[in-house]
Amino acid sequence: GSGTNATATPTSSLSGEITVFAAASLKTTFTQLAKDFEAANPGTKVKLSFAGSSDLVTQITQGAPADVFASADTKNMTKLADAKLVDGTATNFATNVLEIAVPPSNPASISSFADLAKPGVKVVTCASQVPCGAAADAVEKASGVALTPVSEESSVTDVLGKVTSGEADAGLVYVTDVKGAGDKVKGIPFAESDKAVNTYPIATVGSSKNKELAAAFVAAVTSDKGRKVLGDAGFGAP
Amino acid sequence: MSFELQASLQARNFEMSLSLTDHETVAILGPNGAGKSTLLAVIAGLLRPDSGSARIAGRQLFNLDAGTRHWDAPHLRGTALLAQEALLFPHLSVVDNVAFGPRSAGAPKAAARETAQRWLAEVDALQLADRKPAQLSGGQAQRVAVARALAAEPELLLLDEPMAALDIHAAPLLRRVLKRVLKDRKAIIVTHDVLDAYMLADRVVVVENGRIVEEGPTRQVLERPRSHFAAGLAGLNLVGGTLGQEGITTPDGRVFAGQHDPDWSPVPGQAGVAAFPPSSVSVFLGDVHGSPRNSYAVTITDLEPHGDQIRVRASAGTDGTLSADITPAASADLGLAPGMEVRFVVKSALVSVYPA
Amino acid sequence: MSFELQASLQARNFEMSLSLTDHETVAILGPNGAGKSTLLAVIAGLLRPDSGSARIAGRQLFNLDAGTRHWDAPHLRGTALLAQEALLFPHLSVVDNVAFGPRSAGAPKAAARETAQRWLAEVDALQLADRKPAQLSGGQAQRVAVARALAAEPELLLLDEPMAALDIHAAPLLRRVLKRVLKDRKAIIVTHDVLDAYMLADRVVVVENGRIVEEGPTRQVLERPRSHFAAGLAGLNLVGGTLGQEGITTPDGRVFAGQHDPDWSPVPGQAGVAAFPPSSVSVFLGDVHGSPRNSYAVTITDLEPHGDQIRVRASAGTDGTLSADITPAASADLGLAPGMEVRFVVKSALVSVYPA
Amino acid sequence: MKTTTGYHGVPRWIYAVAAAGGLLVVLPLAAMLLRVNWPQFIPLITSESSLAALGLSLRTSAASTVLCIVLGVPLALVLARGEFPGQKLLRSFVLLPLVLPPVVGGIALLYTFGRQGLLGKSLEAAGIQIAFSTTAVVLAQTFVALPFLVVSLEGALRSAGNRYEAVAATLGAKPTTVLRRVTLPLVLPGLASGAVLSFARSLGEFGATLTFAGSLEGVTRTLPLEIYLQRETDADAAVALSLVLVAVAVAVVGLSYGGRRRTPAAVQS
Amino acid sequence: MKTTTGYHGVPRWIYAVAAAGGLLVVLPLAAMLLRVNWPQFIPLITSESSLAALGLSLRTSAASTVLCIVLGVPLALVLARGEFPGQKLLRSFVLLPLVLPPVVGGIALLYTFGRQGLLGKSLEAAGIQIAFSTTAVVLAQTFVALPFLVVSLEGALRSAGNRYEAVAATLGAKPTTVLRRVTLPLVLPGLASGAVLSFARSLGEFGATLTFAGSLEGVTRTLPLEIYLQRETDADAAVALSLVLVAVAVAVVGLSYGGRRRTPAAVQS
Ligand SMILES: Nc1ncnc2c1ncn2[C@@H]1O[C@H](COP(=O)(O)OP(=O)(O)OP(=O)(O)O)[C@@H](O)[C@H]1O
Ligand SMILES: Nc1ncnc2c1ncn2[C@@H]1O[C@H](COP(=O)(O)OP(=O)(O)OP(=O)(O)O)[C@@H](O)[C@H]1O
Ligand SMILES: [Mg+2]
Ligand SMILES: [Mg+2]
Repeated sequence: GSGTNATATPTSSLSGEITVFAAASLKTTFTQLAKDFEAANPGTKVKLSFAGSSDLVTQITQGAPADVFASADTKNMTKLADAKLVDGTATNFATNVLEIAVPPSNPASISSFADLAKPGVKVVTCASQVPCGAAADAVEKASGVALTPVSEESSVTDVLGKVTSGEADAGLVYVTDVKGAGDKVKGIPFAESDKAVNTYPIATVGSSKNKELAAAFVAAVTSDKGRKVLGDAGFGAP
Repeated sequence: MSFELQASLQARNFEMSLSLTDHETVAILGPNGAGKSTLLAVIAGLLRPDSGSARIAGRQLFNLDAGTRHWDAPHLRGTALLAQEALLFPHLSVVDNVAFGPRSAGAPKAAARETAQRWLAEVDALQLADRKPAQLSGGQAQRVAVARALAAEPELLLLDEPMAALDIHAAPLLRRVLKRVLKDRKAIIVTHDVLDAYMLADRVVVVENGRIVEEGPTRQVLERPRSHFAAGLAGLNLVGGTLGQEGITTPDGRVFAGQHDPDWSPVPGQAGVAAFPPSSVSVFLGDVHGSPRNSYAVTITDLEPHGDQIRVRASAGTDGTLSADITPAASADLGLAPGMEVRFVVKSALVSVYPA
Repeated sequence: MSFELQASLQARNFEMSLSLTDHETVAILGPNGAGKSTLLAVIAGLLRPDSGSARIAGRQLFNLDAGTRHWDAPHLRGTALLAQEALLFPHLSVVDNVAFGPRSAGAPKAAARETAQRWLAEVDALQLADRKPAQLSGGQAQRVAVARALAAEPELLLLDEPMAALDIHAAPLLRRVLKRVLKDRKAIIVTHDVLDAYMLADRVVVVENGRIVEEGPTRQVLERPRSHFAAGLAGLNLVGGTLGQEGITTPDGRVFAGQHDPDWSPVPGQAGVAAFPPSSVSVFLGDVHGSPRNSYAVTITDLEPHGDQIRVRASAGTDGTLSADITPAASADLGLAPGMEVRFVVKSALVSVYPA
Repeated sequence: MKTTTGYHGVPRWIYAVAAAGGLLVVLPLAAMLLRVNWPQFIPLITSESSLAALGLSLRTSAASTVLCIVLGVPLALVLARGEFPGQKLLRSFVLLPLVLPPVVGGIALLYTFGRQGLLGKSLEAAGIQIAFSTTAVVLAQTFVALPFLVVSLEGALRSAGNRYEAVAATLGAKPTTVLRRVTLPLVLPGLASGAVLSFARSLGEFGATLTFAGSLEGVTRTLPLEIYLQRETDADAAVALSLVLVAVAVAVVGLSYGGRRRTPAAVQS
Repeated sequence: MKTTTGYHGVPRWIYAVAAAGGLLVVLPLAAMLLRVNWPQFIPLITSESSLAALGLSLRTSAASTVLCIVLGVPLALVLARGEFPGQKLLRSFVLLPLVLPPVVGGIALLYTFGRQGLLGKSLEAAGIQIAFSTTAVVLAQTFVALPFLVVSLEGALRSAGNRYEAVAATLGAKPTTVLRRVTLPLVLPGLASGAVLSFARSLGEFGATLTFAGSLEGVTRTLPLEIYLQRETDADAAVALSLVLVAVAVAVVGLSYGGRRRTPAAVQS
């Protein structure tokens, strides 16, 4: 991406406060990034508001006081851009791929994507309307394996919830989710996952009152240091 | 006229008009379901008649005639109502219940409570002042409700059976309180007890089936009743018919000879009534010939003690029911029993005849 | 004994014991708040006393004595209660209200309705059968409530002021119905009307302040009352004191000479009472010397019409209140007015003296 | 009767404040109506998935309302009339689903009826699987809707008092007869509004269903879940679909309250 | 009085069914308690963000309960006692927020008070911004909680009837006096339970708040929103935090119902 003239070194001109609207799946990483940013730029304050990407788009459209928007998919960023609310163009700052999540005991003995189609295996995926569901569809199409999920959830969190509670034998979630869940689930990577790479874009919002600080935060996210934080959480490079 | 009302309400077959002069107390008497409570509810503004109007001292309470739809809310009328049920506010203590009227009229709290205590003392319920209504007996609640209505000091006081549920000491006490209070006040009092009418009312109104059937000064109505209900209240037998030379001829053809006012000359053919007390009736088993001209075949319906006498009730066909009071000894001698056919003989000197 | 009760309830200062033989009807008389309704509620199982027990025909209704906590629910007791408020079920029609008891006893719908109609006819309310309770007048509701209690055909019938709110025709009618119904039934009837006691009850129980103060066969209690309340009911003056040679000496030192049963010899010093009707009392303005030995200084408290007489009430200091009935003419001649000090003179031939 | 009842006694100014309250609710609904994409409306709401979701919602809500009545009426009775230790605590607990975020409620249900839950293990042994089934939807809806019925009915029972029940008992009616012929008929309005509230809450239930039952077309994806999904792609579509929900609710509420009589009027002295 | 009242009359079998109903609610809560990671519990609930969210939740819920009472009491009065055209319609509308999925409710509020909303434009011109402020949280909570108060209170008003009000009026009390001294004291239990329900619903409100007010720590992120966020990373943490919500609710419900007296007992003939 752009903005490689990193803001790791403090610029005295930065001050004030910005509000960052970020997809809920970025909660851990962005909380860390905001803390780092404030430490690096004394006198600044970064407020965070997390929700589903589409909620955030609705809110910004309705005048929510956002300075930066980080989406979990390109579709929602495009929606905002179409509404002429994005300042310049968005920057992709991370990617994410699917992984199979199973309970630690792996009761259905899943080891590959094809295993998910075995009869009697309770698989949970996202619905096609949401990004993780679209990704799952793409993988299915590419691999030729047809899944019959017992539930098509509306968010990854819900898929993960079904697996951690042991309700489902397996679920399709993102690598970062498996990592975030610690030892509550086991992740099983599969080759076909590269058929559906999910990209996270970030941009400053047109109505921002502190565009300088907003741009600085975007830069910090896309900086190497920022990437490291994201990478530690399992995100891939854009 | 100080108070005037005219109202009709189809749904309850109700149509009455009534007026009161200043300081007048009227007693409403009538059988159950006659429309007594309905009348009070209309006056108080709790029930809206189909048509009619009312005014107190020139001020209009409502007017639903001729296209006007004037209807004053109850609190604007100055007509406190003691309803047939006590309906004490369950969340207020007895004294606060009684103080409710004065407070609503704007009296400060302390003054209102003082007034309330005065009225509670009047009805001999001061010792109940701090209780909640749920802790009162039926008669106690009734007394408090009376005190509450009186304490509101309304222009027109409406009392629906204020003596109901009172014990034999409380009733005379309350009657005396009311007599004093009603002296300089307009009031309408519904009662089933003639004593109330005698003691408290200047005038009685007898209602039946939603209509006024008789009205007049208390003594006059009760001494010369024209309706069966009023005759019953006065403890008199009453038969109606047309006036003849000697007295009354009933639809059944019986003739009741009697006395009439010397200064009144009956017009034959006019409707009239004959009234006589049960004590003026003697009972015979066979046919009789003697000085009393009034002798009628009747069927005994029942016998019951009445003071130290026996009251014999008998059906006289379509002319209704007649009663005779005789001594227990006489009753035993005659071997009276329900179902027996006997003759009732009435001394015509004790029968009053007057126009209906 | 067919019904026995003994119960006490501190919170209402209530402590009574009562028993009934088979087919006996007892009238409970007493001032407001005496505990009459409380007694019925305890028997019916709506109020739990602190201690006591009750049984009908050997079957225990409750027993809260000596550690036992036996308490039968109301529906197991066979004691239908006509409460002081009619409390008709508002969602059921009149006939279904009356049919409620028979249906609860297991009668099929049609039979229960038939029974209900029979009882409604008895209380002269058959024409109301299809109405909802909200559409009844106070007296109509009361009649239906009576019919409902009777239709339940209980072992022990509990009636709390069944004649309240009834008009002067309905009350005697209902009294006759009850007389017939109660003949072969145990019943307890609370009333403020002596006529009910005379006509319906075999025995009366007078209660005051949660205690039974007097009981006995109706005529005996009302002819020889020992409590002021019973004397009031019987329309007699009553004074209490100690028996002396001539009669009763009151705490104030007045002596009431009188007659006593020939077969009874009073023990001097024993507590006794003297009873005499107001009609036996004459009123004089000055001091009197004549044959009547009983002459007392009293202060008139009030005057009120009583039938065709005037009743003069007067306070006799701590000996209480005495009444005299005199003609209106005599009252006018003497110029009586409240507050006046006069002498009441009682013919000792008309004073009954008997032990308290 | 209505026309002859003269007393209402609502102060004038109350109407003004009530209007403000009414606007708070009506305005957002009006705003929503204004935003609906009407040409798209019919095809959208008659799409296969919408109809499936609507049908499922109606069926499960009806079932859970019945369940709420069956379980809630006894609960309300026990809370209003009974006297036993722990009564207050039980009342607090019964109200908790009101305050619990529905998602957490769903988690709690999973912990109970899920495969590894408190009861789930025994249920699974008995061959009963609840999660991911329509049963789970009904259970989730009942869990969140039960307090509505209990609270409404308990209030009605308390206001009605037990005087009529006591009279019925003295007339010889057994407790069950009293319940059937006196108590329930007397509190019918309270029961009806409780049932309507429960139905409405079941119809709108989202979080617990999602968490506990999942989201599969025709099996567990109720209308609110469908709306939520639609919103991901098209907020306007979600709004249009919501209108269907609103229409159903208005119909149900209107029908059940519409037939309701006024309480018998006034003292008539 | 309690101890001397002999009649209760709840059939025995009712207790059994009630127990089943109680279990449906209590079991999931117990299951939740069993799963809580107790060592983590204290640090989690005392973290800065949790405390901020709890504080905000309590403040906004209290505010919206007050608003519900202010607007809801007149609405309930008008619905229970008034007679005017459109009464039934108004009742249906007031109940709608119950059935509307909260997220859709939030959208509707945005359409009304948002920058481009029905009123939002005029408000913005007047310099007032409602959306995404604490005011918006209160508004969203009031929107969803209002029906609870109205329904409870309307039921209580109807059961109470207007006999006492009519008596008060004949004693000369003006409508406002009647309202203050008779109507409200008589329905106080109904008003109290309505207020408790509203408070509980406000406390648990999530969807409408998220959409209409956003999720900003200390400003709009109430406890349910905080719980939602926690769940993104750790469902157990969310459950632990929910327990705080449950505890607050139990305290509030317990306090307000606990002090409530039983209705005065029985006929005593
Ligand atoms: N719920 C209650 N709590 C406390 N005390 C009560 C309660 N109900 C009645 N009392 C009191 O108990 C006493 C007895 O009341 P009860 O109703 O039995 O009187 P009663 O003899 O029936 O009177 P009445 O002739 O007026 O009906 C009265 O002093 C009354 O004030
Ligand atoms: N809410 C009502 N709806 C319809 N009819 C009613 C209603 N209330 C009373 N009625 C009928 O109207 C008539 C008059 O009733 P009202 O209460 O005025 O009688 P009342 O003279 O007071 O009798 P009571 O002496 O029994 O109190 C009766 O026939 C009664 O049945
Ligand atoms: Mg009446
Ligand atoms: Mg009594």
